Amino acid sequence: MPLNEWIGLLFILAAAPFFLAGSVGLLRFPDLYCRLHALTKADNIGLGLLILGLMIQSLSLADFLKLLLIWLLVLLAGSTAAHLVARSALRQGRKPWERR
Amino acid sequence: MNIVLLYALTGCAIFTVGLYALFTRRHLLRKVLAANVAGSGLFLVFIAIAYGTPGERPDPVPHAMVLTGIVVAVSATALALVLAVRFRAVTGRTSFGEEEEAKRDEEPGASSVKAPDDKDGEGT
Amino acid sequence: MTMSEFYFGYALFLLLTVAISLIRVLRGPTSGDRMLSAQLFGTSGVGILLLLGRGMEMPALWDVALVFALLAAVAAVAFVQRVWKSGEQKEAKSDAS
Amino acid sequence: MISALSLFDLVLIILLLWLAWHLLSARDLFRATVLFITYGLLMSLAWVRLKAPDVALAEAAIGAGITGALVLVALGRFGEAESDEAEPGSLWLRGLVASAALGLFALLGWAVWSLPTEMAGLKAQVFERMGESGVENPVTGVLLNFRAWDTLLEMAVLFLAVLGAWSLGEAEEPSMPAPGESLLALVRLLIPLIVLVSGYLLWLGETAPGGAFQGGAVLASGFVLLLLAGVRPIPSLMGWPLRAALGSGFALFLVVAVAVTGGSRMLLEYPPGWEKGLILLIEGVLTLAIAVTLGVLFAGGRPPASPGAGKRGEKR
Repeated sequence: MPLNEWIGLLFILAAAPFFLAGSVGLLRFPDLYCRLHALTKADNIGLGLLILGLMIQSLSLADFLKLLLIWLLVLLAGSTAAHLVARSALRQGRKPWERR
Repeated sequence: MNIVLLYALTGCAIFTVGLYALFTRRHLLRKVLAANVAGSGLFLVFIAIAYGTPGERPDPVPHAMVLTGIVVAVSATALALVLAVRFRAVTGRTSFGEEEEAKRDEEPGASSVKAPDDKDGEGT
Repeated sequence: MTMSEFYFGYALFLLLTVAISLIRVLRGPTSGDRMLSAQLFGTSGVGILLLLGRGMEMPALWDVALVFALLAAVAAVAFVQRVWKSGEQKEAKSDAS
Repeated sequence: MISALSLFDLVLIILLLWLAWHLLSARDLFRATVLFITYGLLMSLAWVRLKAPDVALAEAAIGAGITGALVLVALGRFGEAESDEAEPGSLWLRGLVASAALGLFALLGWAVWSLPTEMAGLKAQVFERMGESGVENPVTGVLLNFRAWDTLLEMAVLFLAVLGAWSLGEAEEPSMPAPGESLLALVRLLIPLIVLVSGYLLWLGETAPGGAFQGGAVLASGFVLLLLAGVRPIPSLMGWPLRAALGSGFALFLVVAVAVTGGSRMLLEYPPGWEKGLILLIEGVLTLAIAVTLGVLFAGGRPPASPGAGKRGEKR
């Protein structure tokens, strides 16, 4: 297997913990605002590393651009959704969780 | 058990669950969801059988039929939802049936079996 | 283990993380929490499609991933614009946890 | 040893069944809706696993972009307070329906089980004559040539759905918060990309998975997004241009179907050499017609008669 495939594989593997962290964080964090934080880890870094790995493996410009577009779109969707939900929650007067 | 059979049987199970819910749930939105779920079970059977045909590539004819079905299902869903919202606006109720439920308290025993209503028509 | 087995195993792992976050949909407590879980499925779904596309050698799956990513925000927008502006009272009591 | 892929299938099937059951029995309607959206996403993974990428594309576009938003908006109009109602009903009646359903499942399962393992289907016939279809993607060939009849009637169904929705009254002005900067920025970024991807899928459809349905569904999501952001349509487009776009798919298809008839050719039998051009023309118009139809159905009624208070629009 060519070297670039191995390097790509490393990046893909490195993404796994972030996906897991996203799910576990969503489950374990105490309130909505903290959970937003967990969510964005999965799409920023998890999917980012995964896509970076696939880019290194494919070495084709068309694939590269398509993957980049996918990642940017997921980032845009994730961050906007998180922002909108948080704004709605704040407007409804939901207080962020505090350590007691 | 091979994968084709597994998916096809899952499709049958989903279809049955959807049909059961279509008859037993009262809230109109739930009925719309139930019709959609039942339809998707049917699609799953089609696609599984297409996958099971001998050879490398699946049979394109069921794929085309399901594709048509999905688009028809979404337009039927949209129409059903418009009808449901309208029904709610006119009658103030969220389900069929004779009893007054404006106060939406629990009435003992549904007095009538609802006919499979026309508004849940799902496509194909 | 062949290379495609690796991608399939990875896709399975992502599917399992989806299953974990389904618990959040059930628990809530607010509608916002449930909606966020759905948002996370979008991301994991894109990951699964990319990996399956690679493992099954079906480049068309990356187009499916592209559509997933493109429309990932629509449901959340519908939610904040049309649903989550009313009904606070109902949720307020279950929100105390 | 079990392969990772069969484990994937197994987990996917369990999740699908679990979701189907829970989304239909959830007491909270909002929870049911979120489960329904997830169910759609997972369903498109099932299409992928069964090597039906055309179907997966359509499910992704419709499930993520339209159905979820449709149900959420309907939920918003119903009012959340009423969504939490328990589902009453006598126990034995439910038991009756349940046992009937179980019986039906047994019958269906038996029918599926006893299907011959090696069914040829219509695959051989399709692949044998692909050369005459004018396109390379077999699903597009079936949809727009071999079984174009289905697609023609589908357009009729879409048109009827709009007639039905419009006959119920005008679309009401939704009450929603003014869109903030971030939402507007999202819309500004996404709309051009949606148009681009829709065209890309349409163009792909000739040789690879994609086509008018997928392109149309993606474009329709663009309309959905505009409506959700409260973008006003251009009133002058809400009159006959809108109606023309709604009818265009069915009308053009019908005209082509009849026009190619003659001599020994039957309805919808394209003359040799013309297939590709005709399919491209039909697909292009269908994409727009499907998109506008779904957008209008999402708006939920005919545009208000008074000018200036239109309902949906394209080019801003």
